[in-house]
Amino acid sequence: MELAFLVTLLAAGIRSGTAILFATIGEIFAERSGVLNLGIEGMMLMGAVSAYGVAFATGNPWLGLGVAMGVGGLMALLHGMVTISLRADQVVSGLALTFLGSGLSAVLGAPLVEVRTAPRLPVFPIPVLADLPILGPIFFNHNVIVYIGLLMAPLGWWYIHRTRPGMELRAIGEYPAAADVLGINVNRQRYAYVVFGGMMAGLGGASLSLAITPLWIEDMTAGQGWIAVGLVIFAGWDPLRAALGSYLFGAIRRLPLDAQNLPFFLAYPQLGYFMNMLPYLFVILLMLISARSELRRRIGAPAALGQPYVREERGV
Amino acid sequence: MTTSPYAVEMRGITKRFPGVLANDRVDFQVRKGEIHALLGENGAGKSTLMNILSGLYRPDEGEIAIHGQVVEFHSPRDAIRHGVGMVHQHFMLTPSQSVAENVFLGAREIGFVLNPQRMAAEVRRIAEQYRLPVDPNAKIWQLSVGEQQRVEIIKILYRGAEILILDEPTAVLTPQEAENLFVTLRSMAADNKTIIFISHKLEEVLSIADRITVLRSGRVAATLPAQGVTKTELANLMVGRQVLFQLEKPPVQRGEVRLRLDKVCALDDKQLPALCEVSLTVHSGEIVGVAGVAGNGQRELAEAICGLRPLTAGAIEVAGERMTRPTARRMIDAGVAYVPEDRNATGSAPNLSVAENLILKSYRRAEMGAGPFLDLSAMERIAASLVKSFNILTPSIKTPVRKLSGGNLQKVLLAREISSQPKVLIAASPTRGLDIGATESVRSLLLQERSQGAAILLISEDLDEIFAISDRIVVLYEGRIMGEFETADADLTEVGLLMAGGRTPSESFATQDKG
Amino acid sequence: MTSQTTTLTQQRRIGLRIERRLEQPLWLRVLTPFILIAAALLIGALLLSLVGANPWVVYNKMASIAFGSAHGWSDTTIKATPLILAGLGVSIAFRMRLWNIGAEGQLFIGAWVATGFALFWLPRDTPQAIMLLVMAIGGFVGGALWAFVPGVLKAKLNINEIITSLMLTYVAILWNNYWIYGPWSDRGFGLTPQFPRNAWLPRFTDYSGDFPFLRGITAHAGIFLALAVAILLWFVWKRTKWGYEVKVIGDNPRAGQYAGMYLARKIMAVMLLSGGLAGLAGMAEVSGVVHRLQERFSPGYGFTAIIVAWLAKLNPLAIVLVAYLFGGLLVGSDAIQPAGIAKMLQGVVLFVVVGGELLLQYRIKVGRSASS
Amino acid sequence: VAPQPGMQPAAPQAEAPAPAPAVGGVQIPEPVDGKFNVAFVYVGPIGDGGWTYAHNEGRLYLEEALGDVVHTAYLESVPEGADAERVIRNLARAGFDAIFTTSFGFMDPTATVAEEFPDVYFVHISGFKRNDTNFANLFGAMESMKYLVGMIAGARAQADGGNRIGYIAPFPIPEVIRHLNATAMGMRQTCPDCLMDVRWIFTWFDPDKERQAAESLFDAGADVVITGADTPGPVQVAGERGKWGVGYDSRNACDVDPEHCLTVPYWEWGPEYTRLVQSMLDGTFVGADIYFDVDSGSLGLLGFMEGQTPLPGVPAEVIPSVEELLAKMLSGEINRFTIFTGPIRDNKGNEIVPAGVTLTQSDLEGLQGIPGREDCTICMNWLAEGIVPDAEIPQ
Ligand SMILES: Nc1ncnc2c1ncn2[C@@H]1O[C@H](COP(=O)(O)OP(=O)(O)OP(=O)(O)O)[C@@H](O)[C@H]1O
Ligand SMILES: Nc1ncnc2c1ncn2[C@@H]1O[C@H](COP(=O)(O)OP(=O)(O)OP(=O)(O)O)[C@@H](O)[C@H]1O
Ligand SMILES: [Mg+2]
Ligand SMILES: [Mg+2]
Repeated sequence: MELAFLVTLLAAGIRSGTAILFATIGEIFAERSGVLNLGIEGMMLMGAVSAYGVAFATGNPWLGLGVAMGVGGLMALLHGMVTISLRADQVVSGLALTFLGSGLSAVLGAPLVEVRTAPRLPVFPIPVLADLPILGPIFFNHNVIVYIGLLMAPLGWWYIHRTRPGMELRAIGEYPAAADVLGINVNRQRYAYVVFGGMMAGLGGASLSLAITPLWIEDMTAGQGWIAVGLVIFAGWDPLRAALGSYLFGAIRRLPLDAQNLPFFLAYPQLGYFMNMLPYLFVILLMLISARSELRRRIGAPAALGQPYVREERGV
Repeated sequence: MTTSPYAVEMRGITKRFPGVLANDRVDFQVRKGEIHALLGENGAGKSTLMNILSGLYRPDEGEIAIHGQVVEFHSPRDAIRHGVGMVHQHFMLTPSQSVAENVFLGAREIGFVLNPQRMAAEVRRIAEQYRLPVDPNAKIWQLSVGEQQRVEIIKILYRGAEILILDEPTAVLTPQEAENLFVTLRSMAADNKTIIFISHKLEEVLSIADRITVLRSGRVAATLPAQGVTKTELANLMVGRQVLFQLEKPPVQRGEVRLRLDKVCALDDKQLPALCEVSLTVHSGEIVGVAGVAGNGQRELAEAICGLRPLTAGAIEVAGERMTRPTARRMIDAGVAYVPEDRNATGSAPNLSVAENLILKSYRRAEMGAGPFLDLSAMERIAASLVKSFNILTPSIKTPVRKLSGGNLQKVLLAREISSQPKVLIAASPTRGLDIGATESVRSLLLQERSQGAAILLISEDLDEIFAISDRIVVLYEGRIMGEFETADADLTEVGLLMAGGRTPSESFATQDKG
Repeated sequence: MTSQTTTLTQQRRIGLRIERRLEQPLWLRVLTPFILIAAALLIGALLLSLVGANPWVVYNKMASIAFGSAHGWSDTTIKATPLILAGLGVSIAFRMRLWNIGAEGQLFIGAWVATGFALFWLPRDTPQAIMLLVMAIGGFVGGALWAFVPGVLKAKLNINEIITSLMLTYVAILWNNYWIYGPWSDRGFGLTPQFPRNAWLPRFTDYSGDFPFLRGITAHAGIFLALAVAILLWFVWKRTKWGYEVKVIGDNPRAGQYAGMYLARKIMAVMLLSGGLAGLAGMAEVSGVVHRLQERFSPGYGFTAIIVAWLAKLNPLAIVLVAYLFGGLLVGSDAIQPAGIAKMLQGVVLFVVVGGELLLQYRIKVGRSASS
Repeated sequence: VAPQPGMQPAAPQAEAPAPAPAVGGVQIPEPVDGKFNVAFVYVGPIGDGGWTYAHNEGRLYLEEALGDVVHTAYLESVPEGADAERVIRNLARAGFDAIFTTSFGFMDPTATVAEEFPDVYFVHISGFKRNDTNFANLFGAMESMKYLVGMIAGARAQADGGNRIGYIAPFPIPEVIRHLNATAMGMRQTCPDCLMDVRWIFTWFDPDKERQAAESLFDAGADVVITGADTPGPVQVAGERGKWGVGYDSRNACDVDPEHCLTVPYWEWGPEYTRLVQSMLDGTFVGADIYFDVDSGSLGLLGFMEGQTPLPGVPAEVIPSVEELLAKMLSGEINRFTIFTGPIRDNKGNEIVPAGVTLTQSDLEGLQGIPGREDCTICMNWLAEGIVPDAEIPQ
């Protein structure tokens, strides 16, 4: 009973944490390159609405996924132009992007709200593995998008730490001038990673509307984009820890519901109101934990995070 | 390849920055295999010219030929492709990455997936070939400044640089480290590599360079062989007038102890120990110089004294008041003034006006307004009088200080700190980035404060400056005081050895005077 | 080979070159806001016609609803009131580069505390003046404490206040839900009972007995409070040492520390004030307009306030103006379907202003910049 | 007492074909000269596929039924509270002849504006206020349909050899508890051993929560999950699990997966709207409390109404009894009071309604202290037998 409870909780966590995972990994790349993009929420929403719309119109959810990534990337490009080229404040531009995305997605998505039958991404139990006890239901009996997320985290880690472009990425986020003098085009790479971050946010949004909560509803992300921003900090800019945080977060969103089956909560169901606060308090807790471990392990944000890089200009 | 005696020819190079003509139709030639020194006052345009040569900046006008071939560089990558590599004034290394990673940054030929073993082996190979020992797997932040410089050189050698530019390579080195560097440079020149080398240290230039180019206000003042030139001639070329190397420095009149550090310990920003049991005293009317290579706790020392960095042990006494938990405000109230090394990042609020920056330390006082109110007219009055008496060049007292030149910003800071009539004045590299004229005036201001009875702690990496105006010298190495001298008895070589962590030889070597 | 590349690239270099202006000429600075607003309206119009609307008709209708009559002005004032208060709150934090984006949550908590006093914690027959005063102070304190949490975390542990203040917004909304569906519920529905009359902020329409033309003018006294706070803040920024300190720290926190300012204390104080004003906005809204606490009594004032504050460049008096503009936008878009239009326009305006302002700092130079 | 879809932090909104064809277009509601102009104020987007969707269907029905005489317009996604009053007042001022407001939170604003505009008719849905002249309230006995839903779900679980049924409950308010209890009582008719698991989600409209609640219920062993909230997520989940779902609110709630959907109890507002607007046209409208039952024709049960056939998942053996009861309800022979007649026990086994006693309307609505209405004596704050015995009502 206890074990079953945990297994279903973890499986649910992995499923519903997937959208945040994509967004978080994308933001890790953008921030590693030195650009803070607070517009994740807006990009996710635009991704979700365009994915759903395209899937509905064409009958092909994969096409929807692709378009969502394109749309997310385009929005991020806007952020890139404003912050990298025009050197606007990254915080404010990100906020603007969120407003823009949530407003625009609401307007564009209005006719989609009543569409209930857009094709979804398939659930695909992995043969043999899905039948494993415990591990099967937790990891191998999911929507295809979940597997993509499961692969993405280690892949992202490998890219950052084990490849040449990853090495350059770390450098441009820490000391762009050092990369620049060795012929790395800092701003071009920043554009690339910001756009990649946007594509991942779009993918996250699409995974919501095509798989996790397969519908389009206005503001359906309900703050997940912001949670991703928090998770990036908790993750210490590391995709593997991001996966841990995202999945935990997913599980904690499910917890208030499953807990209603436990004797204590049956007797005090009004705690449900407070249980619903858990995911948000959890993020704050994660930030507290990382604040302390940040001291301990002396890791921090990429040193150049938030600062535009201009070669022939010095100072700020 | 064309046969040209010149490895580098720059013709008619002009470069403008907003409001500044940094290079003005500069012609500059370097022969293959020579060591060529580039001299000039601060702001003369040396770094700018070299940044253009290394592809970092683009000239507004002019052309460049490498080995006789006209080239155009759009990025440092283009320059590297033509064999031009530069070691910058501020090291271009990412602290959290390893030596090997820094060396191979941007190198596409190493393939997509990193191979740490092969990278390390390659670094080791170059290091051995040119005798530049360094651990390929160490992280940059763990290295000393000298080692970091070696990494920079390895970096450009790896890229096959035939022409090496070194921008003030010795500014942060101890004399001994500098000597090692020169040995390396000479052997590279013997290998037919071309070396361009920027420095402010004239004797160094005379000892190593084959030829010298002097820049003044963005123009070439002269290019001449090093053989047979004197320091004074060079200095006059740089400044364009006769230079006095002497400052008026009356004998010291020590008063009571104004500042006493008693076994002070503190951590750096990474929470690692940066100061260990530092004890020193500064008397009224004297200047104590703190010598040391950058990164040996100077910043932490200054910040600890000014209450900006908590003490993990020990105590600080200011004019008899003993504090174990000093805060910035307590220190200000106790009469400690501080001219920070970093004028922009610490000493000023760049977007605020000159006036607002001038009252940064005094705004709490009653004359700036009663209680919670700020008296704008008092602020403007005080600011106007300081601008006048310190001869600060600014369009108006309402101009944001980010628009001021470095020298004038430094004057704003000095005016602010000195006008508070401090009991103790901490000055960290107060003349860094200032030209000879400004340097002279800052130094004489410090001496003037000294004669008015202030206790001055001068923290500087510039040994010449320390020897020039301090009365006593202490050497800081890895957060510890390695030795203490009366300036009159101090010996440059010995101080240099201590700066590198060498043992204190109680008797000094017999050496000739260098400064 | 080299020379070939050279010629090629030289051709490329003839053309546009973008350069930052050293000084913005006066005419440009004066025209900037107008250019930006025009650009935003233009882009908005483009988006509107993309979704199948006639932008001219839409804009016209919105303007006439929001500003075309006394009732319109009253409605716009009602919307502007919380926007001014919360916008001022946000601006205090932003001035110090503290990104308090949780004003919405602080507003909810302010409203919650005010409701507690109005309905439960004070005797029903408390005189109106005392009742309102206590509610206002309570609302302020509630919002302040809610913002204090991110403030302390920022000051003591350097935890990102963007995330914490936003997360606490969600918590605040759930907290409210608990009370309005639970202990304070009006018969189990998602709202509290109506406030007694003595907990209502006076409205213009309340005086329609003596002045019939005020009938239906439901704007309330909160606007005077908002204006007073705006003027007070303007004074604080200009003429007090406290304001000076915020300005210094906002520009360069290290310089502030260096000057002996207590950064941690200041962070906490600024967050307290910032949240307090948002809380006050919540109090004014429940006491002046809704007269009860209920779910979603705020249609995102706390978020819109961020845009308002930023567009006003954190200038308290400009905040009043911009809040009216946005109040008008909200009122005007009430009659336009779908409602997402208002939000979309807000996003466009903010984006255009953020990007466009910088764009205007550049000058485009035509010509060749390379060697002859 | 009303479902108020769209309770997430920011206002939901949408736009769909109204009179004009422009999908996703922008519209400005205005009265038309020479017609009887009726405006609807919705809390959610008309495309929510639930509560507001059903109201909008009703509006279209009204246009159809009364033809050229009426002109209708609507404003969707109107936030409750501060904005509602202004929106309603502006509609009245603009010249609309009748205004329907369709969420509980619009009650007080509607009452206020109704006083200001005595010549305009106001109907508020799901509240309890009225003024005897131009302001009425309107609601219906969905509990009757929920009882039938319980029977179907119970039979399904029985047929599958299971004994668990899940219910997704939005908020612990009398309306929701009434529906929940009716469902549980119906369930016990066809499956006396079945237990009903409840998940309180504390929101009317949160697709993710609703889906997760359904998953949680299925994970806990439910064979059928019945949702009291708006989105079709639970039906989707049922499909993914190969189990059964029941939607709510609007006729199309099963469309996502009719294979795994048993039925939907839905609102059919059209007939009531038409009746009320006709009475306005006739001048016979009074501002009364209107609570319709199944016989009004304004409530539906998908698969069992005229011209419909039960969905494939409904066990054959239960169809006759459901049809029989429904026929009686449609004819008015039995109604909500019949269902809530004693003996009724709560989930702990205590007798709540003694044999022979029938709950009053106030009991059903849990009314207390409302002027002009009697107070409840057996107020709707208990859980019926069949619901998990340890369960309590939150708060
Ligand atoms: N990126 C830049 N932006 C604006 N002005 C600059 C920039 N780089 C240099 N300058 C200005 O150009 C002039 C020349 O600067 P440069 O750095 O070349 O001098 P330098 O000779 O290297 O001096 P130093 O001895 O201090 O290194 C100075 O006035 C400087 O302020
Ligand atoms: N350079 C900086 N940039 C941004 N924030 C900073 C900076 N320095 C400090 N802070 C913020 O200020 C917080 C408090 O700093 P600090 O402890 O130095 O304050 P303080 O002036 O000593 O106040 P107190 O004496 O009350 O602790 C830090 O945790 C950090 O959040
Ligand atoms: Mg230089
Ligand atoms: Mg402190």
